[in-house]
Amino acid sequence: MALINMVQSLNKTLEELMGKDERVIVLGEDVGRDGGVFRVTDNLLNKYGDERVIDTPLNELAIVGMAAGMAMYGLKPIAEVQFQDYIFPAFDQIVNNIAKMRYRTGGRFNVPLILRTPYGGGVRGGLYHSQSGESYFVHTAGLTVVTPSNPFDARGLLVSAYKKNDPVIFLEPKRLYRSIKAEVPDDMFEVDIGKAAKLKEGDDLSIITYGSMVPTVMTTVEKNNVNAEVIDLRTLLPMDVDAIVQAAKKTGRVIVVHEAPRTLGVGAEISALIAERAIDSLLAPILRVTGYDIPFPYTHEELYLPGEKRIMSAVNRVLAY
Amino acid sequence: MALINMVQSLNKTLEELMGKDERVIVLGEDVGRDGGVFRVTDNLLNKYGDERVIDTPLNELAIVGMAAGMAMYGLKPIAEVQFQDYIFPAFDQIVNNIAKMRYRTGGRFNVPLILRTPYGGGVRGGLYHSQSGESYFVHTAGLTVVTPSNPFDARGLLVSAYKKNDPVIFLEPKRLYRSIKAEVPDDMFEVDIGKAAKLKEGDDLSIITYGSMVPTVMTTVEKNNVNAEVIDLRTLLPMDVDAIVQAAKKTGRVIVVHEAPRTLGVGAEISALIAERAIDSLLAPILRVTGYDIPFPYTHEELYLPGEKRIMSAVNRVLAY
Amino acid sequence: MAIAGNLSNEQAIQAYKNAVIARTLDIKIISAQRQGIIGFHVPAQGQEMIQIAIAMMADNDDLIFAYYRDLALYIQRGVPLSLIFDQMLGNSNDLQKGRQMPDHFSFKEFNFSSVQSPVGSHLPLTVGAAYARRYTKKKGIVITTFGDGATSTSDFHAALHMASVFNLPVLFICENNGWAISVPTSKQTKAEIYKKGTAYGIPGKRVDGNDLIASLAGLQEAFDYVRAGKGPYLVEALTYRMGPHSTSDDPKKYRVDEITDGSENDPIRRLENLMLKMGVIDSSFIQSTKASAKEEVDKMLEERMSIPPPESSSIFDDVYEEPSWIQEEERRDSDGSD
Amino acid sequence: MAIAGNLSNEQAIQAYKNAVIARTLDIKIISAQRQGIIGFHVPAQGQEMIQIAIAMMADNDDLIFAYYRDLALYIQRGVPLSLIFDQMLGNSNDLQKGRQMPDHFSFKEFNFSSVQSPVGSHLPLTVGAAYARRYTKKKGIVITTFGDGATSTSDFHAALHMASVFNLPVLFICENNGWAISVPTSKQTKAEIYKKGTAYGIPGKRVDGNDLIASLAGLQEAFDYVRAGKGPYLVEALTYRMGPHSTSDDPKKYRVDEITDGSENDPIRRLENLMLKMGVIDSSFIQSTKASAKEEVDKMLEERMSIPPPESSSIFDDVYEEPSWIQEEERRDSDGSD
Ligand SMILES: Cc1ncc(C[n+]2csc(CCOP(=O)(O)OP(=O)(O)O)c2C)c(N)n1
Ligand SMILES: Cc1ncc(C[n+]2csc(CCOP(=O)(O)OP(=O)(O)O)c2C)c(N)n1
Ligand SMILES: [Mg+2]
Ligand SMILES: [Mg+2]
Repeated sequence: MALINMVQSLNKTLEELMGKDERVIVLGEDVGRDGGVFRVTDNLLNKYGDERVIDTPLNELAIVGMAAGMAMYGLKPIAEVQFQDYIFPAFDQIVNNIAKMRYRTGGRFNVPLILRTPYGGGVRGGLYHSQSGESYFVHTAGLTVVTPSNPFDARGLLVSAYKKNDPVIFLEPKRLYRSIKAEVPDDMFEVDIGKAAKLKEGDDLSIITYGSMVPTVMTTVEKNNVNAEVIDLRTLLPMDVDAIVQAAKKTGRVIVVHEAPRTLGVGAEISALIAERAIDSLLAPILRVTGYDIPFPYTHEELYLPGEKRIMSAVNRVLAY
Repeated sequence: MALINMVQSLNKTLEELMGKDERVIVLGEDVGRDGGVFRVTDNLLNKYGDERVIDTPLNELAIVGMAAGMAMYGLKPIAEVQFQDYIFPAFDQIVNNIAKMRYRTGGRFNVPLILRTPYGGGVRGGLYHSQSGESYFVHTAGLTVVTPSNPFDARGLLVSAYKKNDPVIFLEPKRLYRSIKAEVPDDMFEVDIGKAAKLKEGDDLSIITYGSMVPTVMTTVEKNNVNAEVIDLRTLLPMDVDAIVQAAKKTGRVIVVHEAPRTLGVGAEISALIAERAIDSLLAPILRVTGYDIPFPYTHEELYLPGEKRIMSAVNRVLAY
Repeated sequence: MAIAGNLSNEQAIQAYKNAVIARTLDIKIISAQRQGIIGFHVPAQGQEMIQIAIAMMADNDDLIFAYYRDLALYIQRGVPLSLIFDQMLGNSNDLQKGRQMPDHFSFKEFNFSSVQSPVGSHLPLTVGAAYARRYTKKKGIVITTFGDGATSTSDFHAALHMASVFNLPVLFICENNGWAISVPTSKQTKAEIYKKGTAYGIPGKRVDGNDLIASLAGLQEAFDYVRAGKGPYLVEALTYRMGPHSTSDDPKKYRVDEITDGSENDPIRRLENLMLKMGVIDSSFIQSTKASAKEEVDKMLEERMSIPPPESSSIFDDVYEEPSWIQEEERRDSDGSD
Repeated sequence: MAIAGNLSNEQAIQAYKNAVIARTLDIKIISAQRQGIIGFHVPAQGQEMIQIAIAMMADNDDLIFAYYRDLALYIQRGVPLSLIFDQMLGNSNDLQKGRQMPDHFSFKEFNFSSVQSPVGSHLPLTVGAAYARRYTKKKGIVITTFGDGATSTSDFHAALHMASVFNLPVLFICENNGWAISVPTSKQTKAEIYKKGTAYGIPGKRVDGNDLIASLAGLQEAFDYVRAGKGPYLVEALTYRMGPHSTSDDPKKYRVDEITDGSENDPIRRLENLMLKMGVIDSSFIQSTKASAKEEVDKMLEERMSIPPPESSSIFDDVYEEPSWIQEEERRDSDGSD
């Protein structure tokens, strides 16, 4: 057990996975000498050499495509895209090759890679260092999408992603990289993909959230003594439909909180799953507290990010309904 | 008035727009000599010459990026991506440049282009000639996304898209290109962006659909004498929230039908809007009849596409609820 | 005795036979497509010689990322007609379970990768595959084919760039057939394709891809270079797409055919003429080769046509190693009907 | 009298003054960043000479797509410090309404386009812009700058390719500063950057971007070529990123600085020494230039700092020409607080 932050947890887990499995290759821009711009791959180059820790040229299509080729032929690449905002040049490789390879070959090829990328705002990064693009991946069958909200889950999800024989998009909420520490076991352990975590019990309403918004939600409900259950999805594809439906059935009042824009954000799917499966239990509208449907602004980014006030306003509306 | 199909309607409208406005430039793969693989740009090269009708090299990023540059500097490009499946190489240009240009420059630049692309299945095109990727665009603020379901709307929406000073993703349901004819006025007219059409009145339930699924839904309800109102969204971003909410309030029973995969398909947003705004009116779950969360298969594509049986099964479930 | 260079008579005869089979097969598929038996086809007619040359030069250990227009390449490498038809028909014997359009093959046992439709998007994969093979000390190089249009894609750029930076054993072979659907190579690029490697420090060479002897000779240098571990190499094989782009295309809209089946400049005819002139074959051999190719192809399609399609519920398999609840639920709901 | 070639003493003095202002500004911004006044900065130190040379060569009609590290280019082209600071501060005077990170300028009035963060993604836009200008018969060429790392991107490939195929007047200028964050150019590519045009039939030239005279002379040929309508041209300007990649970067992790502020090989120092040697300036001129630059910069930041931020509800503007109901509803809901 060690009290560490998310960067340390990821770094330690990467180092151990590389240590135990020679097939693991880390690649991306600045992941070597620099240790990644957020230091998640710090020291891996020193330890494992430049055949296994690869500083690539500046081309995300090439990074992801190369990782996919490695994965098809026996390696376990863990590729980094420096900011999620820069994943789009690789979007065709992700959607058309990686997500569909197993399917199109009738299961004869698969692409067991992990694509790590920091996402979300709160670092004054403006339009291009702040995006939360999870929806683009969650809509894509063939991918698995996870996002940890704390150092413990970061390690557990990374180990689970490593064990999967299919591509995993691993979204790291950059705002939480160093802001929270947690006790993380030294032994490797898994956090099951597809299983949400109930972070807090509660009777009056259910708040479903994930990734960067988890601490905001937790602080808000604790500070305001809201009798809410709080669910951290952890996996966004496939979502834990049982946890979602149970929550709706239990409290009848659901709020979704995420940082991505509202329209077709992950909250839309959560609402739709409930509207399909638990409509009779609902005692109030399902409200979405989300980022706005605008590009991520530089000035006033604090206005963009869902915070206590917006969450409480939704809580109050739902409770008063 | 002429009885024409969608290809003819689009072709005629393109020709007229080019005739009345020299700023209109058509570009894409095979749009010139060949007239487009679906013939939507037929004869434009002969009429307007190769400075205005440009056969481009095979690079969608380049096509879309070039169109964006043209649009920023005074032209009105109408670019074609040969199949929507091939739009992903241009995804970064679309999401990071085109959608955000007006915003990031404080309104000093804009990108008034139209990006036309055929989408959807039903032509035995397998994984890579059948995708319905509208969600990827609908989640992206800054874009406007439209899809006509008939030759009339095709012309009206194209004229409206032409008049917009912002980028429009113009999704053409390729299955309907030649399968329906309609009377289309010779004069130019607009179909308002953001406004749905009520194709049929009905009292028992509301079916919300768009694009390629419209004829399937209409045939199904007519054949089975379903007393349903049928709404054709026509614009997917921004969706006509009033039409959606009114439908839910009127009948209390809503089904969404689309061809794209269910998870975070456009149906998710429709469900979410209703769950937010009309929860008390709902008499039944909101059901989604959609493409499956799998890549688009070659053999058994008829199984993938929502058809009469699946629609009626949802209708019956909702009515019996 | 050798017909030219290292090419023995036996090899030449084998190549000729395979070219004839490929051509015959291609013609058969087009007629099957017209009859609605096969859904679609991208004919390889006119490009057989370079494809056969590649297969002749490649070792079994070499890994090939082919593209959708490589029929003769598969045949020369030994892929049985049955497997080819199974894929074209998308039947239950298809190794890919009917998931892809015709011509999108994946013959893993023959060290082929997987063909996809998005032009050029297999190219970055070759780089990773080559990296993996070098890292795991597997024998063989990686070979990839693609069209002239593909050289415009971002994937082409990405792949050549990475292969060069990491000095990987990838042999890039462009089958420049003069056209990308309706766009002639002269409008596709202002540079000569074999020189495009200069941007990456990759050497290049142009070969006459319609001449078996010239193709083999030209490829030799490229294979030697890559096998010696010197890094990637780019070959541009000049060839010609004799037919339409695909069964959906009408080339009359945009061009006059310059080479037609059986004309003097037809690459198979050229090989035939050479072998006739050198006395390696005679006209009765030609006749019997063509007749037996036709018989074999006809019979094989007849046979494979009777194989039923895959189970309809199999469309929910292979999205993941284990289907998620979403696919399982959708499989249940679909209940095998539309 | 001319200091070299066509460069008059007045021009040289002006260039020197602007270089000093750019350097002074850069240093000031870094210190403001440390104090939390400005959010972020990508220093342009070390790259001033090539940037100034570009601005000197460009006509007012020429359209420039610059990148995020071009401070001296803006200054030499006449953009006032006030506008630069307004953008860096994201205040209500910022032409872009505080929407972008510092250094992401868009000075339309000075015929600059808009800077974005995704590396290379402005390059395809230059092609369309050049097409539009030729089509509408506007005067001037299109000039674009970018780093060595950007030459790896797909956008670079797409842009050079299209500019060549359509024979467009685009001058591509790579400011090769030796590094893409921590990756040295030697690992970024195996080819020389100025030769990358070969893949597209575009001529290229390498210039010493740290020497004003050499930069001007080298650029002359490129400008002449593009202005003559011969098509695009690629210039590689060798320069050096003197500081960290950005205020978030720690270069000690990966390199030893080879050129530092004021050292003999500092490009500004090189110009200074030349001008001193030629008697164009003397040491008191240097002192006063630096002193007045510092005063001007200090004063200007002081002044602009007092300008308030944009209205908070303005974050909902400019997503579209007319906000849709979504933005309007969100604006109402947001009610100006977090
Ligand atoms: C990314 C992408 N864009 C467009 C298409 C449509 N398309 C299919 S083949 C083709 C032309 C390819 O030409 P080339 O690379 O020369 O190969 P050829 O077909 O001539 O063998 C095009 C444009 C596609 N499949 N993929
Ligand atoms: C598409 C994309 N990928 C990654 C990044 C992160 N990033 C910002 S600058 C940079 C290096 C750019 O190097 P270069 O082009 O040489 O320009 P320089 O910063 O040296 O001036 C990287 C990797 C980005 N901004 N965009
Ligand atoms: Mg071709
Ligand atoms: Mg650089």
